[in-house]
Amino acid sequence: MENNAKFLTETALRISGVNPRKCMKCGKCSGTCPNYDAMEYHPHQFVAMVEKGQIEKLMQSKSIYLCLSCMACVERCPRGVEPGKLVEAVRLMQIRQQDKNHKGARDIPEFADESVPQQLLMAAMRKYRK
Amino acid sequence: MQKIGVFVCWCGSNIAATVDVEAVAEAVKNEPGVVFSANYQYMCSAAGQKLIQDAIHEHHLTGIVVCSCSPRMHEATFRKTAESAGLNPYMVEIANIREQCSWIHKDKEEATAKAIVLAKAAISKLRNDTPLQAGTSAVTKRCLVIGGGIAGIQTALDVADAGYEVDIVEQRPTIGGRMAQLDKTFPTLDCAACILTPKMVEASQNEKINIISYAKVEKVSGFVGSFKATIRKKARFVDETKCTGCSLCTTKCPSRKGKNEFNMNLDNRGAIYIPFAQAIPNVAVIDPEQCIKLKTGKCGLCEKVCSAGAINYKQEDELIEREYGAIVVATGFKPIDPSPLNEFGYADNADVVTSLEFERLMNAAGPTKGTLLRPSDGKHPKTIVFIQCVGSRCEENTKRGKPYCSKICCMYTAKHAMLVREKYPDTDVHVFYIDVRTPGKNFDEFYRRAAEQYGVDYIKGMVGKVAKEGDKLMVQGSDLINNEQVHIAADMVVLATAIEPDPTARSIGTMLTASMDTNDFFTEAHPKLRPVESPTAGIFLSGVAQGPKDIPETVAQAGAAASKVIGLLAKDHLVTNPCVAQSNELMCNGCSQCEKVCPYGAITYVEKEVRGPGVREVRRVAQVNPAVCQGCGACTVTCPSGAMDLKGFSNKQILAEVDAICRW
Amino acid sequence: MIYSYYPGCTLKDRAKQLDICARKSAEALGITLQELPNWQCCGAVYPQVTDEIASRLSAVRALQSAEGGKLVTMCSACHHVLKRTAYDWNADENFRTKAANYLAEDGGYDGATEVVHFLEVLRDEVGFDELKKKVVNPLTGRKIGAFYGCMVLRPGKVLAFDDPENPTIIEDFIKAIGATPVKYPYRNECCGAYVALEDKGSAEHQVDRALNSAMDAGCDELITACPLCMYNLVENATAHKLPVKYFTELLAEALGVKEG
Amino acid sequence: MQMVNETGWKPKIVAFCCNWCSYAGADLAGSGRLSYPADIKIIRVPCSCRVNPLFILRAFERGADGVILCGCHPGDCHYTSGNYYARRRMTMLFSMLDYLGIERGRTRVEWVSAAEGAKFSATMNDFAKTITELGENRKLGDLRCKK
Repeated sequence: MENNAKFLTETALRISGVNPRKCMKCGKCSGTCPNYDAMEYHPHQFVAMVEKGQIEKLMQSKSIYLCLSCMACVERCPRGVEPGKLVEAVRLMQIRQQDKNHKGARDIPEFADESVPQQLLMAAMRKYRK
Repeated sequence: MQKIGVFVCWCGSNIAATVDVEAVAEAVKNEPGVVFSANYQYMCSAAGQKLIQDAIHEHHLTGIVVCSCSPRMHEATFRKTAESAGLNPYMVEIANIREQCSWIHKDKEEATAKAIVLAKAAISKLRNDTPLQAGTSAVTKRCLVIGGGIAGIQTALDVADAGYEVDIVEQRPTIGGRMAQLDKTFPTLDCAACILTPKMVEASQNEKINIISYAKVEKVSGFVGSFKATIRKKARFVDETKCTGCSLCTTKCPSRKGKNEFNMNLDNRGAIYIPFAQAIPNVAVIDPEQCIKLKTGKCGLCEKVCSAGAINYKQEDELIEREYGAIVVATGFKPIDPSPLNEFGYADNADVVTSLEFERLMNAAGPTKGTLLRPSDGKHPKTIVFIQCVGSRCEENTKRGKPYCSKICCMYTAKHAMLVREKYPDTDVHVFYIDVRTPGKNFDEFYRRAAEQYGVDYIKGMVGKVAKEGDKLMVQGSDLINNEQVHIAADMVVLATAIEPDPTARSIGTMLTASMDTNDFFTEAHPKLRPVESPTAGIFLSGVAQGPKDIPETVAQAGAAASKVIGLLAKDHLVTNPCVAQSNELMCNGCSQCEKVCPYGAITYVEKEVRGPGVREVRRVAQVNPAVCQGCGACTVTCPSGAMDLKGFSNKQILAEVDAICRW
Repeated sequence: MIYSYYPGCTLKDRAKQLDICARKSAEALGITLQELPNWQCCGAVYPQVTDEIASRLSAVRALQSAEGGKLVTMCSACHHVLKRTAYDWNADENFRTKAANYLAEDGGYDGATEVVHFLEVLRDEVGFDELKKKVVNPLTGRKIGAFYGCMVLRPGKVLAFDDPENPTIIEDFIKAIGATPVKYPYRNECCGAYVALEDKGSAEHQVDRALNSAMDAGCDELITACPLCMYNLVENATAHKLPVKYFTELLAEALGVKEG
Repeated sequence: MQMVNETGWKPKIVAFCCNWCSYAGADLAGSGRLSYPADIKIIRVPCSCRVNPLFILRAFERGADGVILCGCHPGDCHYTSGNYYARRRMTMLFSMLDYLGIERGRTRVEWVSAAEGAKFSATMNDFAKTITELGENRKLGDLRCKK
């Protein structure tokens, strides 16, 4: 593994607290994911790809913004791998970089109407920018 | 004062090349107690042994030290040598100057010096040796088998075949166990009942076998060779000696609310019932929870229709006390309840069933008479999804399930899938699997046949959600090979649920002081070399009680357990290891610490009159049962008053060795 | 019974009914909800990584402000964030140390505050049997489905709210107010959450599936504890529509304290 | 091979080995000709749990420079649980010995199975090296016992 990939892998593992080696590759996370079809990389691939150091591909992918954070994969994983935490970690690693906000406050007004709850806006801000 | 002889072996050149054996013999000559020393080429040879025996006679030796190979090699040999010369066999000590000296050192001077120290340590220990007598205990020539499934039946048949009496204690009203509930067996697809019921009949007809059904072992005391068990035979309210098994009563019984356990609660039975047609004993039993007569005093229909006069509403539990030389644990298993894993929808949908329920739905004697109909509406399912590893292979210490592989599910799922496709070729069958594990004779061929010849759709992936939609079950899962999420509209979902030890196993293990693992499977004495014995002497393991197994493995283990039982019962007496713990009653303060650390339950406390210098009182003191004690010594260190000591490895002996080695 | 109360931002604005009905019902049940002074936004989402300290601080301040008593929440998201932060404080030494350093000037926090959802108060403190006795206007005959969503249930180990795969607390609540609960398989799945902002199609997919499941099982209406679920269920339903209410609205109705 | 420091001093080391695993491991080291220093002398005990802390104190009192206790691996004890007792007892004893000035390095518990001849030899070499580096033990020795 080249140095950068190694650094990224270590960061992802450290901040997520996930140990991908616990994975027995059953695919239940991807079997349970409600937003599977929208995602380019699926929960089980996050686990496998982080273990193999292919984090940059994940960081570039839209999939990190499509995880609903519903934690169904976290709850149902038979081995306690908690793939959702890994998705969150990779997403944060992406948006924490300089100028890598996925969306900013400027993008909000066009969306927000009077029915949109503050909770949603706040959540989106937390998920899309640092 | 002891008279000690020291015999230094050359072991050809194995010892003599690196250790100056003559120098060793010479150096120990003046050790206190030593009256004779010699060296010889091969001490273990007939001539060498004769040399020892002659010296014992000639010098009236009270003990011998042999400086030779490891005691694990020839201690037994030299003990026999000593014994035949009239010496107590436990007055023999070995100094290991081969494995621990000549073989690992190259410098002769250094090796010789070490050999001398080892010899002196052995001499010091021997000076503190006392003659030990191996005790004997009688063997009761009867075996108790707990559990009457295929494991218990096979063990009982094999033990009885050798001519010993066997009691099978079965908690259900009939023997047969889980195998009786199965439809077909893999990988040959022969019908389970066809191969099991003859064995059940054989067991019931064997004069040496006594089947105590609808009973449980309530108490066990004693030790290997002489256990005493109390067995509670529950009231079945039917006189076993009179009932002919005509089953008229079961058809007339007006109560129909009792769940039929034999059919995995998929249908109901009467309050008086015979679990299944081939039950052994073929005797009815009344479920007191359901019986109108027993609950309200009215009814009594069964009594009226019974021409044999076998019904007895006043029958009470019966306690049986019996002695046994050996006990076999064959308590078997049950499938786990998959309700907590409700992403599979078991708790909410009648058409999500466990594999054992599916067996009953496929069985000609089952609730649907062998026609596969789904429980909710009695329709033929056209699409069936099987999910493997439900509750198996989960992270340890979580609520998700068991950490182990249940071993049998891959094969029975292949069997189910194949049977469905054979009987109902228009039915689509999908199997979600993580791995297909088929190590067994003709197993992988069987699985491949299911996929290749029967067109069973094997999907590498796992199901994440089963949701009812209309009259379909929407199964959402991953297909890892295709890298896609699949959605299958199924009519039935079958869960290959993990198996776990029978719920009674833990209490039986405690009763027998037989160790268990964290999953409540019984632990074997050695995982490779003693796989059918419990570490507790006299307790043997048969079948799934020890770990997940299929039928052929269970039968093999049952036979192996039987051969161990026969080996034990064939003896009239057991020679006990004399190197056991012993409590000095004068020093014992009755604190019970030793009792708590003993892994064998060998220590009990008794009120006893203790007499000694200036002492004469009744006190509570520890007593070691030498037949049960295995001589580990845990108690000796735990004892705060130093009352407990281990014969053959006493405090004095070990301290003498320490002193000899550390001498300044 | 007096409890500290954390309403959260959305309840002051878009989800006013969730808050107002809760307060009225609580009063009718003899429960005093004391709103925390100067509370701040909980952060809306719980950061699932170990090195996000600052984003959990406002939650710790709320815990601190409750002074070791029981802190009642109403909104699922607030409950999720506060409950998990309270758990982290006691279970994760790294987080505790760092967060304590931030809070040093405002006085410490001893980890004693217990975060409870108002539904848990109804189940464990009031008791559904007692609640049933206080109902003056039972909602007899109404077939109501519970939409749990994710936030109150998962991860089950931390939230310890109910069985995450087979929850019954809202169904029991529905029974207590005299209506008929209807169980349906998608009641513990996701509504589409914040992704609705960027990918409306995805949220529609989740909502349609959930509503389809609920209608198939025979629900006439749904209740929820989460303003975000409410938004998605109402605004992003394309195939079917079902009336959705906050659970406190029905509670107030059953207790006869709802306006108009 | 023998451990000798600059002054020509050689350590005295006592190894307690359980009969079922470690003693058999030592035998295996022997039959594999895997050498370790002659300064180590083995005492056979049925189980590591037979080793009374007093035995170890006595060894130091009589001039030992290091004591090592070898037993079956956790979970493999011939007597089911003896090695767990030993482990707990030794943890207590070693911390007390440390308090009395006997360095931690002078005492050790190791799990060696009957199949681990190489491990036995490596362990003994390493332990002897540690003791040689630590030098002569002067604590707890009973001077009256000195020749």
